[in-house]
Amino acid sequence: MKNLFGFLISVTLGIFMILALTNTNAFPEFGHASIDNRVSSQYLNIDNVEEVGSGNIVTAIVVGYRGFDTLGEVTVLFISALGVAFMLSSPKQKRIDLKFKPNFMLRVGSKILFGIILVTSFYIILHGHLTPGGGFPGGAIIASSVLLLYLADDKFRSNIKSFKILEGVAGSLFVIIGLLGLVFATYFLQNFLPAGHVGELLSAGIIPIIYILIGLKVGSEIAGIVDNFLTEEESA
Amino acid sequence: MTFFDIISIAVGAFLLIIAFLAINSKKIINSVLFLSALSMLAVVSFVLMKAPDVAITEAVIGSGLVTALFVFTLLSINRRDAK
Amino acid sequence: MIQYAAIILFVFGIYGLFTNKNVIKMIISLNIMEIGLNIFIISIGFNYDGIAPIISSTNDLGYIFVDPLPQALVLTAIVIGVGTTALGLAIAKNIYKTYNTFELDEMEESA
Amino acid sequence: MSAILLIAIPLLAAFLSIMMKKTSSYILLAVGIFNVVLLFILPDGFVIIGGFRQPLGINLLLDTYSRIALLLLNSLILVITYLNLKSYKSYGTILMLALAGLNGLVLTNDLFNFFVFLEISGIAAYLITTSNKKPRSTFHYLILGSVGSSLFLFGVIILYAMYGTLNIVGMIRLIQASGNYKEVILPFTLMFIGLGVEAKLLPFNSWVKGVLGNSNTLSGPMIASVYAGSMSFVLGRLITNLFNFQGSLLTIVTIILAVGIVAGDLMAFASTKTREILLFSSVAQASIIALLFVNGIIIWAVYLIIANALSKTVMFLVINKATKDVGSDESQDLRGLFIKNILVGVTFTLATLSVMGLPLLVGFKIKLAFLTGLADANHIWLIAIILIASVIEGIYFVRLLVKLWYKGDKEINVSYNYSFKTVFVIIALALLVFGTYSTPLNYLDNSIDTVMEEVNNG
Repeated sequence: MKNLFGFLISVTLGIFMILALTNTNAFPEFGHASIDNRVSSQYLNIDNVEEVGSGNIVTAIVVGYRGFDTLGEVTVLFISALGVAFMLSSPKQKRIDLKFKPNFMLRVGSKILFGIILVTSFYIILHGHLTPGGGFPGGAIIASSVLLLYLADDKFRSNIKSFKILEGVAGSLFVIIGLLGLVFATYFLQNFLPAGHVGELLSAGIIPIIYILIGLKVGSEIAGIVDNFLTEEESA
Repeated sequence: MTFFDIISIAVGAFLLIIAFLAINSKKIINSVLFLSALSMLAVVSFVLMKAPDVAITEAVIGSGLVTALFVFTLLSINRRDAK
Repeated sequence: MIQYAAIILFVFGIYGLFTNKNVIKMIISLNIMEIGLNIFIISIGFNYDGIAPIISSTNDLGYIFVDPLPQALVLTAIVIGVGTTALGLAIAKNIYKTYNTFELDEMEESA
Repeated sequence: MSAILLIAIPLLAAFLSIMMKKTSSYILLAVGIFNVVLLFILPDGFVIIGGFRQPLGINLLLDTYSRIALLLLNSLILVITYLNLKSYKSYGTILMLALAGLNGLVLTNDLFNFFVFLEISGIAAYLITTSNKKPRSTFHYLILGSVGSSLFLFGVIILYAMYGTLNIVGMIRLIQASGNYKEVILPFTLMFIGLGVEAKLLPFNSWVKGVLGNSNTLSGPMIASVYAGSMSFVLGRLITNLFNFQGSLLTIVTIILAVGIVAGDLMAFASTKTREILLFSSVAQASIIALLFVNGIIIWAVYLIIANALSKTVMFLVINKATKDVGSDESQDLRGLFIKNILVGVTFTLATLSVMGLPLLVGFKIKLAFLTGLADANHIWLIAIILIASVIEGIYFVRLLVKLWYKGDKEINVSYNYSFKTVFVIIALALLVFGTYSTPLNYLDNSIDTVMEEVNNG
């Protein structure tokens, strides 16, 4: 009975949405979206591109034009990490028993891979304003390298305390850079460094700096979440 | 019918099939794996629609870390049951 | 086509939330819904002739690009989705600790 | 000085406070006081972020409307934190993020930014409800909240695909220029449903019972007054400026809200648990507020939000403290609660009577004013429904009061400390003073919301 009710509601919703969207002239047909009438055309305007200085326009939007959204997004991740730690952690914790014993090769190999993955993640973060990637995937890759260490060694625990400090410092620096914009320029999060030439590594003003902070913050937060999921109370 | 159309129809159909399986499969671990596959297909569709940034992020976060979190949750539960 | 698939995926997620009574599967349905929404967001900015909005120098600006703004929005939406999922799973673990089951129906009996 | 500090300072404090957990509640108090003081000196107008002009970047809008909302929510959070300083120490950081999220929600002038703040404040709310120790109701809230914000985002994206902007003022301008209301029915419906989940509107609010029915002195007032108040404010702003319901959509929304009022009051009537009576009454009130916004009676809706938030703070604090000490929230078990706490009893009674809308209290003045407004707009059947609902409300509240004042079989001991009593007395006095001397309420009128002016200026 309840299944039928749910089925009916979702089918009605789906049909309603598809019909309404196909019958609306203002809604662009798939594959024919034109950015001429949208605000995006101004993001691709040559003056604006040179002002921001980032070759990757998506990065320019994420960190530049809509940097405030990104601050909010980092906050969302921060508060979820906080919540996960709040619900799952207790004063004394030990690793969950994974039922397999890692051998020597696995332990050593994972340490080597850890270094390689870490370097890759920094490359991705540093080139966020030139190539696809940036702080979010980079940070997630940092976290997955930590995850690798956790999986390869059943005794391993990273230093959660230092992650918390890294997380707090990176987040605070993000806000402080925003406030510096208020002091050195006129507005919050405004770029107060030279924009440089589009396409060079040292360009785009504060964008790479903010992306590095985001990467560190995302990495430490997700690593903290992973640690919380892989540990449990001592007594259990 | 262009090459893009064929691929997009195939991806769309796969998306729906796998979503259906993920919702209706009996074992939870299967649902989790189907979710991971769904995420990977979403990456394909992002690449098709010229969104490399999103594709990278979804590949790392969506199909990597989220799946890991699901699996860890299930692992800790199973272990407690075994005791 | 991908656009319709995205809408149907979104509706699938809602259907899954209605029918599934298992906590983990409800979170999975939520994720399916979010994936559908993300694909939909990207699809409204897509153009057959467009190229990815990444330039190596200002000379490239003459081309047609796909809309970069939806892509920026999806980046944000994905990360928010991860946050919600992680929180949901943590609550699920707590639920298991309290009621010893993931099934919402069985909980009412034991609670 | 710029309004961005209202959001940036709580965020900065939250990021710093995880390194010094012990002091987080005190940092929150300092931040709250800073925000309230700041609200009195900030100038009105747009706040640009990142130095990008209107459609390119995100901006915030501070006007009298948002200033009232911010004053209410900042000072309420301050009071609630102060009262829970001892019992819920570890929630300091979460409350700071809730503060930042709600401030951003009220201030922002960008639809996607609105979604981001909706998520921040939403996740903060889920975490606040974990203090109930009922993971099941928290989970229910999380699922419904996430679905709600996803639906909201869906609506926003459709609007962006049609009009090519995310700026609220710019969007209103473009929708007015196109003049085709039929096109926007789908996105507006999705957005309204999405916000309805958070604003406790029936039928999207099945989370409320689990969350508020098990609430404590932190989560009760936070969710029932602070969140409900801010959500009503932002929903009101979107309804009056952006949604602007017309035609068949207007009829449907009005019917849904009217049913919500009656159903909320009936469910409260049927319940014997004190917390459930309070929560269903606030569900009904949320629908009344939304109904007023739909009919363009802005200023009295604003006063109603404020009066409700204040009274509900008192009521939930009194009942939740008593429930904690007695161990049950059945009204039968709480008999004679006020015999030993006469002062608390009087303030609780005043708050209840104000919600019911009896003379001498501010609730009466507000109810009279908005009923007159509805009569002017020729909505006779809406007046009838609100009056019927008020009668039901009157019956169950009087029944509750009688039980709480008269002695039962058991003697119960609940003691409220001085800080609780001070807050109760101040709020009750405010309700009384503005009820008898209501001239100041007439100074403000519907023009406190300046979004429309900005639209026409452009």
